[in-house]
Amino acid sequence: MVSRGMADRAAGAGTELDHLEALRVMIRIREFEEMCRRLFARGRLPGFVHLYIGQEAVAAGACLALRADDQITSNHRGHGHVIAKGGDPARMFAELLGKADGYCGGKGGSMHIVDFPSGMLGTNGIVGGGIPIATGAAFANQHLGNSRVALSFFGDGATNQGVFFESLNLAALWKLPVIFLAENNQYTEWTRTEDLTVGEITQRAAPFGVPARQVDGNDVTAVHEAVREAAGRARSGDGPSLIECVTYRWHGHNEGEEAFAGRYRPQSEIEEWKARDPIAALESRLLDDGVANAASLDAIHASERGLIEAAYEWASAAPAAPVEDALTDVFSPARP
Amino acid sequence: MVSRGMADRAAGAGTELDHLEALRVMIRIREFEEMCRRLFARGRLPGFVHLYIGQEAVAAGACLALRADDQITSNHRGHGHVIAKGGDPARMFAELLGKADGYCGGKGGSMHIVDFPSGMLGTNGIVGGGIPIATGAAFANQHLGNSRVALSFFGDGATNQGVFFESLNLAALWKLPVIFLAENNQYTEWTRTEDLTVGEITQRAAPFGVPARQVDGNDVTAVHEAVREAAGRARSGDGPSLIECVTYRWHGHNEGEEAFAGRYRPQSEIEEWKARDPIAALESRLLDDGVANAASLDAIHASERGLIEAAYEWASAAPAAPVEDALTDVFSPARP
Amino acid sequence: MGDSYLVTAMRDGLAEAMREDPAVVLFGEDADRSVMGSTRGLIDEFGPDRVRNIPLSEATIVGCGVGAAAAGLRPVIDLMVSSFFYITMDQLANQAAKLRYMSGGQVQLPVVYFAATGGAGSAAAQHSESPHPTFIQQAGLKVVMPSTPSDAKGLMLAAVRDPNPVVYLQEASLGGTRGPVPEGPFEVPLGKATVRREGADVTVVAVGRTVRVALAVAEELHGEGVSVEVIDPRTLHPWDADTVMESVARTGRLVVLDTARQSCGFAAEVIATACTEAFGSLTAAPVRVTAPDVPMPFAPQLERHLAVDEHKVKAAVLRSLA
Amino acid sequence: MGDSYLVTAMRDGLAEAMREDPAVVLFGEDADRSVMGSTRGLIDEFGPDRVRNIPLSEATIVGCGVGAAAAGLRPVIDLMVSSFFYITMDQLANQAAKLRYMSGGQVQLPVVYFAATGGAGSAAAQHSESPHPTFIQQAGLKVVMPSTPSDAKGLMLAAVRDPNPVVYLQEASLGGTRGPVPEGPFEVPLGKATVRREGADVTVVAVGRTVRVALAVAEELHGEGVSVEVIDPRTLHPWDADTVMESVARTGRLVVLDTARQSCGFAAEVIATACTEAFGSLTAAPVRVTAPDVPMPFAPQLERHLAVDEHKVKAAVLRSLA
Ligand SMILES: Cc1ncc(C[n+]2csc(CCOP(=O)(O)OP(=O)(O)O)c2C)c(N)n1
Ligand SMILES: Cc1ncc(C[n+]2csc(CCOP(=O)(O)OP(=O)(O)O)c2C)c(N)n1
Ligand SMILES: [Mg+2]
Ligand SMILES: [Mg+2]
Repeated sequence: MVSRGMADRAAGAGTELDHLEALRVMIRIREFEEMCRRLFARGRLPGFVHLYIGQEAVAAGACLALRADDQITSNHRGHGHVIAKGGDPARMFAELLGKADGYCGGKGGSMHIVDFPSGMLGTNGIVGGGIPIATGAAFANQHLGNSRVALSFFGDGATNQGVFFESLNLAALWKLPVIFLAENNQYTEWTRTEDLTVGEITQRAAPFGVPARQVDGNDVTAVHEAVREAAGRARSGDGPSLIECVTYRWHGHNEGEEAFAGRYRPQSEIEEWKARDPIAALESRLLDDGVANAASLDAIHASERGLIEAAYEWASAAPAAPVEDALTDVFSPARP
Repeated sequence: MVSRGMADRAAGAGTELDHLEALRVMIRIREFEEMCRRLFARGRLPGFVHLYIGQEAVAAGACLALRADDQITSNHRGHGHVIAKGGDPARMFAELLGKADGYCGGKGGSMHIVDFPSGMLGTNGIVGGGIPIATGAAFANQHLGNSRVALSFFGDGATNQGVFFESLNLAALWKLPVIFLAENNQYTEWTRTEDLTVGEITQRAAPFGVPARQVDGNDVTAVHEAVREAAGRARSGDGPSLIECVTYRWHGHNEGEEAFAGRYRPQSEIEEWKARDPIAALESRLLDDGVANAASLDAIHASERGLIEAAYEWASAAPAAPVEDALTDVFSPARP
Repeated sequence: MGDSYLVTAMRDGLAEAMREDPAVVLFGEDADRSVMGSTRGLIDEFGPDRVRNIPLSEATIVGCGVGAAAAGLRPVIDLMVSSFFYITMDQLANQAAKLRYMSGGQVQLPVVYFAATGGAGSAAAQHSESPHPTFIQQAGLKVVMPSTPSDAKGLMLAAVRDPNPVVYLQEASLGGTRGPVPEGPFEVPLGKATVRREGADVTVVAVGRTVRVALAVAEELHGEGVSVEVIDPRTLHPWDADTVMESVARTGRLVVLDTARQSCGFAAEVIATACTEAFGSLTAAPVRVTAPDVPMPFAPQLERHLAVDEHKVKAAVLRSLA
Repeated sequence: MGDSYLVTAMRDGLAEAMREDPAVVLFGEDADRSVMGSTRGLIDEFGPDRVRNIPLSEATIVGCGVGAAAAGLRPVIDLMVSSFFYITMDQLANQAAKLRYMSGGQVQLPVVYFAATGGAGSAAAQHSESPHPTFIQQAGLKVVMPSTPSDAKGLMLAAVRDPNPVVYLQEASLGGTRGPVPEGPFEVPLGKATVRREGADVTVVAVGRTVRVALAVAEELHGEGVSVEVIDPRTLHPWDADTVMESVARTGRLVVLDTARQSCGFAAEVIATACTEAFGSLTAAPVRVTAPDVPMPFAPQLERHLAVDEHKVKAAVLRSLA
């Protein structure tokens, strides 16, 4: 493997956000997704591809507030979560290309990336599907007394699935160390969230007495702060939290939708949100604060671009998953 | 049939409660359930039997606030709902005894009584199962512009099922003419509700902006008032309501549980609630108000007891459902 | 008779149904713009009152279909991808499939649930189910799976007109298939198989996209002197056993192709029926070609490896003839 | 070796599992007092931290089992009645059954889901499902159904020790069956059938409560000079086809009894396997006796009418011998 995961650096969880580290993660996600975009356009990526561009501050802010051994579950728009939790872009590309060295040996693909060692229990093709799984992981953490926290990433659309409410009740009842993180990108596929989802998402935690906060999902510091607080609460036995991160996806719901979807979002809205690019915002803050200069920022961009390109090259040259592998891994033969 | 349903009298929906009528309905339910209790104890009732004794004011108050053509869905503890909506006790007994003239020809039993003409779309063996069905009926009512209202009866336990929240969201989104009526009898089977269910049930409507009220479920006037208000709101296009009726079941979760359940409720609690008998409470009010006297109350009791006894006699003498019937009614052959 | 894509023909069948009965209403996620194409444009003709975008609350929506059907509408519900049926399984199996029976026939439930089904284009394990055996097991659901554009239209109209819950499964990989489709309303009757190709030596029963595989193999084997009969049941429950048994009585040989996993799949049902009811007709062991008992993998080469393809089907037919 | 009720033996198997591994935790509605009896008393030995009463949120609970297993526990989840599995079907079929495969084998999921199953005592359509074929179809779930108290204990321990999701179905009507059960921990291996009675003329494969029916008929036919072999697969997926095929190779005749509805049921699978893999061994048409394709009715006489009983089984065995 040419690139390494970032699991180690997350040892700093619970402390102040390292903004340069956050920037690096966000740029890495952006570069990964841009590569996916190009690959999809050239017909190189099979299956569904849901890009995370525009939402990078959420994954980065949240995962940098977690420990390396904390767990996350994610959804169909999960590349950013995998990377932010410490996933290796090379093995991710390998997975998306159906290679043997992909995270799941080519069996999972974009919607089912699992990186067990980094605590990434799975992106998920079923909207809302990961929420109970994170809740169960949190139960295990509590029961084992290992002080780990589980965090579930899901979209605004998932907040209409019954399991979201059921999990809130259960987590509140048992004070489970779980963080429910809703990324409200204001659309559920091609429909505006308010046309499907009544009221404020944060309000949905109120019946269960679960603390809820809405934050600017394009402000990595705000996300980090909210998750850090929630993780602290979880670790000290005070139970679950709900965090709503308001953000926007720049791309379509999935790549290639343009041919069918029509214009379901005003161009002006897209432009407005592009002007609030979370990466550019963080960079200008770092420049203002004197933490970075143009050259150092360029260096980060260049190094992340290089890393992603090398990751892709490696994955692209890797051997395809052998077809017989399609029949393995249904059951584990081992005794636990 | 020896007894008639009460569908016609519901023509008075939307007006003041006829307290004598309410008393009659409550006593009818009580007598029906007492007969079931005796029959079960004598081994005459097959299957599961969940008695409604103690909760009569809820069914009576709610259904007397509805029109004959309004629909209800119910749950496993549904005898009272069927009777209050106008069901015929004779055909109910026939169903519980597996007779051909039972409501469902012996195919349904206690947990699946349907009385389509009186708007009773089904008791239900799946906790929470009837909630989306009522929501869908409400959609039909709205779409057809027939000014009907659908009401779903369910227990406190059902408020932990995902479909409850999903239905609240959908009904609020589309302003459906539906009433969600939670009967909080403080137990989910053998476990206290507060050990499973976080917070107040009425709070669960808040995220969706659905008006919610908690009322004394043993006060038939209070229940009637709340449902009348909710039905009015539904009919005038203002959407759904949630009503929580706090009440208590005198009997076990199901008949025959004593052998297994152990003492999961303090005897003092049971006594306390028996002292708040909704029938006795209504009677003493009627006496106080001079609306009834001892003789007129006795007459109601006697007539309802007679009606239930005759209903049972009729059902008991009726022919058993022929065994070949087990194979019919899977599909409708007709074109709608 | 114009040419049409299968998914468009299905949409046209739905449009005919909505035209002829105002009680037909359509629910679906993005039903207005239609991710899969099967409802595209309907909102323009029928308006937002009858074409409803729904929240991601599929279990509740399926239950709403039951309640709305009981209360006088004929709802049609787009669940998009058949894998998503699982989330609705209680409302589908315990309520929709059973309510009429439990009521002793009091209630009629004209409701259609449809979705794209089957593996197609590396959609991976959670978007590639072929769950029709699970629906067949429920007894109270009719289950249809068209393999041609014309059947897609005619079965849709028949499904909406039917007074019972119908699960309509549209093979995702066939959505873009083109073929002739009659204009105007017409029905393909539920419960009736069709013989796609007549033959004398072996009966091949094929569902969904395997019909094309069967036809290709039949054509190839024709050149090798083997005469293959291809039957497309179209309705998988209740299915047309008569047509199949009549064919097996002539050919003595049976090969069944199914997109579902093998264990307790539809191929098992067809073979068990033939062997219990027409054992004497069989002159050779029946053969099944199905998906193996594994979830669907993502990578194209893995997905392809599991598919019912011409190679496997030809081998199966030859085995039945050996 | 003491005598025990089946449901008590099952509970004892669970107790053994909890004793040997503190990672085993139990979730269930009223798990403390236990409506069905299968967890009764466990809270006294293992305490409320390991024996958890759960809210009526079955879908979430099944998903919690996945997450907790992935994170190091070995959860055992009591779903009480197998009809209630439908409400959890997405978490069961799309998550539990597929996560290991989708992860390329990274994740191990030792989790057991159990419930009482089958028609018993007029519980009616929504409490009487025999949904094992639906679980078998999922490929990633092991499915067991004991028919004796001893197997109930040994299969439970094997299920909890297994590193995969196991659906453990306890026939409701057999809960009160008594029989000898060895003391202490012991396993009945998953995937292994047992020959309950040896015979030479016909092989009867019987699951769950139909095993007793088969044995009664075998005894009766013994008096009539017919030698019936009775096989109890015990594990329905992956099932022990070898033992069945070996028997059929000797007897040439196969009768399969299943509590599930006929279409796409387990009987279909056994017969399809026998006919495709061992056609040459069969000297007569195989026969299946199953529930018909209808929901379970309430009335005792209707329920009885649909049951796999001695009368039907004897007729089936005689038919296979005709
Ligand atoms: C249960 C289920 N229903 C429907 C879908 C199809 N689907 C995939 S993503 C999506 C929208 C999800 O919206 P949201 O949760 O807001 O996430 P976003 O795509 O906006 O990131 C839908 C409907 C699905 N995958 N699973
Ligand atoms: C989905 C489902 N889970 C579990 C059960 C078993 N069960 C039947 S009634 C019941 C408790 C219901 O409690 P509540 O809703 O408060 O109604 P109550 O019995 O108190 O009237 C349970 C767990 C069921 N029937 N359906
Ligand atoms: Mg969104
Ligand atoms: Mg209750």
